[in-house]
Amino acid sequence: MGLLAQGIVSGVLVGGLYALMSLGISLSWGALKIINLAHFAFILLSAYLVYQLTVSFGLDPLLTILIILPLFFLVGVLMQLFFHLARVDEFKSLIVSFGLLIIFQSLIQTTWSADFRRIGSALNPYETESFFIGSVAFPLAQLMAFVSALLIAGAMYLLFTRTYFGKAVRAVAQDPEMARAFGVDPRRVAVILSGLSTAFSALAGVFIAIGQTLFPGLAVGWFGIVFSVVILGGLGNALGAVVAGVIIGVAAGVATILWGPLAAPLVTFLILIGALLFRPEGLLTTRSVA
Amino acid sequence: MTGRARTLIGFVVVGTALGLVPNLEEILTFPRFYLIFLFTIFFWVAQASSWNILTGYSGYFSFGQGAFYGVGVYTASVLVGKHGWSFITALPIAGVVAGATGLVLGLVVFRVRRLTGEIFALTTLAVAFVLASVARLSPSIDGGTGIFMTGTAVPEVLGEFTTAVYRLTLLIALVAVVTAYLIHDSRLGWGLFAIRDDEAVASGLGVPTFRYKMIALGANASLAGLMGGLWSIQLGFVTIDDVFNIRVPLFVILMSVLGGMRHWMGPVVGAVIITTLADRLNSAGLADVNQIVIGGMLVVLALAVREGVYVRMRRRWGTTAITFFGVLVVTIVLGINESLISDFAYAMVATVVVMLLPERAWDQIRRFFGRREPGAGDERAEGLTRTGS
Amino acid sequence: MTILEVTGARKRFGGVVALEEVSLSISEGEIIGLVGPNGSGKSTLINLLSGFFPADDGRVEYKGTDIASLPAHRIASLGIARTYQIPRPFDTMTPRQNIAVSYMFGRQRHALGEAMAAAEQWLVFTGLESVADVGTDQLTLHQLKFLELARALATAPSLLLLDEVLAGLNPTEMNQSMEMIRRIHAQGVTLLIVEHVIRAITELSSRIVVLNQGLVVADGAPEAVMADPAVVAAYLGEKGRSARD
Amino acid sequence: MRQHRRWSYMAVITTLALIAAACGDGEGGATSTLAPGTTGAPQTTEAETDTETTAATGEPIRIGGTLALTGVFAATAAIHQATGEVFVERLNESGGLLGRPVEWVLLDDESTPDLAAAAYERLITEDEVDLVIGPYGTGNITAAMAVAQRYGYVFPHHTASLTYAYNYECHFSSWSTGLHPNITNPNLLYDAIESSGTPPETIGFVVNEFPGTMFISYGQPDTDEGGAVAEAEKRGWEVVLDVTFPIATSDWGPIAAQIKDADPDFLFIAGLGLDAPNIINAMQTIDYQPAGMFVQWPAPGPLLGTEGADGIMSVTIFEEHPPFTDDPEAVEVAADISQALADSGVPYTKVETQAAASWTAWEYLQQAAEGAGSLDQEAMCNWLIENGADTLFHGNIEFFPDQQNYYEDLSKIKQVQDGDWWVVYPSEFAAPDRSVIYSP
Repeated sequence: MGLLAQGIVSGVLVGGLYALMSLGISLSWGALKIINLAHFAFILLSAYLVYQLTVSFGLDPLLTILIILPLFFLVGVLMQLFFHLARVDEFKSLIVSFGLLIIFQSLIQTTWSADFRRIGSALNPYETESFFIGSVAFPLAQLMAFVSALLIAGAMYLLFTRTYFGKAVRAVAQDPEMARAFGVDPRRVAVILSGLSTAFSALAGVFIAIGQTLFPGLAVGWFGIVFSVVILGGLGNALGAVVAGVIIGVAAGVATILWGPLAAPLVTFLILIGALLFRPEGLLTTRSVA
Repeated sequence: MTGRARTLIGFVVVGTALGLVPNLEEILTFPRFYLIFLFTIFFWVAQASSWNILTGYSGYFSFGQGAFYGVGVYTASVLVGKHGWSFITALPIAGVVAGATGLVLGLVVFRVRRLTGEIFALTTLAVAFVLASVARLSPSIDGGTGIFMTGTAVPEVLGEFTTAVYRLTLLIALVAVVTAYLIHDSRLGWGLFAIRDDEAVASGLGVPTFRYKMIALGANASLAGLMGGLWSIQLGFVTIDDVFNIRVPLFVILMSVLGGMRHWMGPVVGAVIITTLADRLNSAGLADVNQIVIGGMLVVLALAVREGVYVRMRRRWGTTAITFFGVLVVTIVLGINESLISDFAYAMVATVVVMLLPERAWDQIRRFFGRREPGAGDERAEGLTRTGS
Repeated sequence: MTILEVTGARKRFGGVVALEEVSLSISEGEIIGLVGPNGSGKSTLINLLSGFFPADDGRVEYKGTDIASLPAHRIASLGIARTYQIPRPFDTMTPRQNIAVSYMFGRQRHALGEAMAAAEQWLVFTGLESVADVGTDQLTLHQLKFLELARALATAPSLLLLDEVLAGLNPTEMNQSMEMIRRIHAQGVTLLIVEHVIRAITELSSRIVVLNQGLVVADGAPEAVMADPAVVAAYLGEKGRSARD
Repeated sequence: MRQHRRWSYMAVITTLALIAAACGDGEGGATSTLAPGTTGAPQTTEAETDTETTAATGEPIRIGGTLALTGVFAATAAIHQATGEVFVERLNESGGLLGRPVEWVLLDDESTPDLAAAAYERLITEDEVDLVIGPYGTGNITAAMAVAQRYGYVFPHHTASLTYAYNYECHFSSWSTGLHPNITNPNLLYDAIESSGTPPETIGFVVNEFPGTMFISYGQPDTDEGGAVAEAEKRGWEVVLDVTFPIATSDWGPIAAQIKDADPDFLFIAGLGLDAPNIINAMQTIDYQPAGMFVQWPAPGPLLGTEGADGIMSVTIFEEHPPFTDDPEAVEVAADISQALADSGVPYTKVETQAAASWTAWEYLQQAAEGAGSLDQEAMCNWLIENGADTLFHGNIEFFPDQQNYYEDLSKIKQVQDGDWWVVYPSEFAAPDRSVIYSP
């Protein structure tokens, strides 16, 4: 029983990380109509930067957020401007951003070598910290990832539903021309949104750096999970992404406990297919954008 | 109609010519690697062309290529590697099983109206993951130990290993391209184009959308699986993670987009370009640069050539031919490279560069030669116009 | 003789009732004007007749066969064609190719080569020769609506459903279009025309059917129907609305 | 349209850049003499000057091979690249091979078997290299070996894990695990554990679903003989946990939970690369530390930085401490390799199994050529089978044709103690006053 509980808890928490990794892609896809594979590179790049900052300057991994997030917001802004100049549509974006992904990956390998990089326990106070409720452990790093995912999702929800900017985003997502007619500058909206989503990916990178060992090939392994979360949650739906992340995390966790780790991917993707067949618009019917 | 006859004859000629290459090996004394290089291209031509039948023609964007390829690889591997079937009997079965997989998938997804666009794309992606997990779980398929295909016997009549693989890949590639071509210039093809543009309207005009989509998916899956089954002996040691990964689906997309998805020749051109570049850059020992340049090419070509390289080549076929063969001859005569493939790569790169020259530069060139060719505006229309019109 | 017999057709989307209970009979050679305020169910009826979705209930008999649950392409092959209020051309194809496609499929199958040649006659009929081989994005709304007509005609229909072909046209274009519709009718095609422009509809139609909130509120000769108090009631709102926009 | 044109210009520029890049292959391998790929230009030039200033004269001998310079295996492949570079460099300094300078034509196989196969075809038939050396990674080695066999090339290779499958009469594995590592490796470990005095009563297995680790854990697929699990049962140890996980596992929490739940006296991690650090971390976070742990083929670096990894065991062939460092040449070579690793930006630069196996493979090639006195593949192959090889890190190696050219299992057991790896068993190879630390 305690075993199952632990499986569920770690599933829920890791779901937070999945959500965090998926937010950026989900938003840019749902709201900007750009399937941006480069986000995988941003997550990885941010993780490597966190590693570097921590190792070279002995910074607390969490403190690096202060540098990482603004930096990647800027990256996102620039990238959106580039996409805008290049008139990248939803379809082309897949190829273009895949090109960018390859480029970033090789740059990472040339910079940090192909070998494994890890923030040693000495510099990483969060690596294995966790607190307990009964016999069930709540790993600190994962918990932080989960909470920040929740906070971001909540913030995005409020942003989209309560603020003028949010309405502008919806308007742009539905019909840029109409939005322009109502005095919304689609490009500005897009640029800000792209900055945000890139920053979210970067944040995911921070927690990856804290919890995992880095190597250039890491990013490709995320495709399956992240796309499952994005679709399950509904394009551009931040809250949906969190729910989806948790569902997938828990499903995989429970499957691992009951039928062994090999069953986990099967269960995950069967859930995805089921969701695609019966709720293609995502779990939460209210699609916040798109 | 005569146009079609000519094209079909063209296929026969090209096919026989390529088919004879191994026989010329002794006479021309070219390195055996040329055969491997060519059949690698054939592999990708078949994959990209078959993918384009579904995605390029009907507009249903599929990540399923990896799944169909994987089913093909594993069908052949299990039959040959685990049950000792003869490879040549297992091969067609690989195609059939993959095709069946495609049709089952189609029965489900094409019945769900909302399942279009990216949702369809990701369903197909998920299917690949599920199949991989199934292969993991079931020892009768793989169960993680992998399957050895090294030393698989190929029929004597096809020659020794490399030659046999060459001839088979060529055959399958031809089948794929001819299929793509015949569909392209038929009611089926036009029905698919109509579906791509506006499925509702198409069915309103009498296009049997469901059946046509099933046919396209079936053709795509079985061709992909057939080539997959063949490729299992090239892999030598078949493992889940080498087979069911993102490589095949991504590369067919890149190749088709690069070459152009509206015309049956597009994927062929794309496959040739990307395979050659990857091979030559790698052989230059520039592992990282290789990746970066490929990435850069993708970005820039995707942005610069809206309709795909092939459409421009078709518009400027004269220039294309002159540049390509010009550079080819020059490099060969001057003996710049040790390898014919490098000469080929140079010629190809030069051609692509010329294709990329912006319209304004073109007009000047034309004015210089005092020739009139269609202007910039026609490119789109040109992209639309197909044989028959 | 009757070509189309709709009896007790119902359609609801979720809670919303689109067609309450519609019965309607069309005989060969008629031009039926189908009018009614927005949301009265005109477009729903057209979609239902052309097989975009099946009826929840009721029969739709076309030349004696029940087509209520047939898929769109089967209905097309039986000889019912339609146009769209907002033109929906195949936009990676030229007008010629658009027409060729519908000729290829449509009522009976034709080969590709044949179709390309046959397209010419419809291009001429609708006067689109000049733009036959350009991208559809270079056509005016007027031309696009004619392309809709050409494409529908190329399927050789015996019943043609026209969804607001006149909307958004200037007077001259409108007259051309009405002329076109008469010529189509002259070829022996039965027409069901959904239209807001009352002048045009009364001029064209041999009979007018008025829908309101999914119900047939009037059915008869144009003058009689337009005088019908129920119709006036239904229409005043409509008039006011069209005055505002 | 303007945008469009701008992109077109950019396209032209990149494509030209591409040509520049592609030009490299004009002289085929010659430009990639030593260190192409990740280590970049500096090494290359340096290397070239070396080949010039060497005593060796005449047409260079070209040795072809691929490595996973990019892709999933790239991390470990980097070690093999650095080792190969050092070997070739030292060989050329000491007069080359058969008096001729040596060039290493190294291609990237992108960690993909079919690319590896194609690359070897290319090396043999187009670049017409004189000798070949194996790539890294079981799948790639298997694919490459098929090619070498087709052309009758002597095929020395390191780190191919599926010993039972290699029956090419001219393949020579430098990873001296013997033909039956699925039996000898576990038993070596189990002896080591028992040498500590208190054998475990229960043992748990977490197995990466990777062919090599499956082979070690469950034995040969068709015969199912041997395997760590069966061997443990033979010793009367109760197997309380037997979990197989997919190679791409992203959430280790549940697996750790299962381990904690089963609480074995000893945990056998049949994993590679990062599996061990990941599992240990997950166990740490749920506050669990097994009494003893073993991991089959870990990446050595990350484990040392990992909290809770202390006491974990693994197999090795060479570690940088006595008695292995009694031979001054071994020390010197190890130093060179470490330097090369450092130069190529690899964080963990200690020489151990991977580098040692890599070095030995090169030695096979060199000794075969010198022994046969020619580059005739058949002669080289026969010479090796008849005379075996005298290696720096493995000592004398013989190749038993009746054992598919394998020798005995020369593995040793190493253990992380005080934050570093030490060989602890068998005792004659153990580091000074080091022994197995294990108490259930």
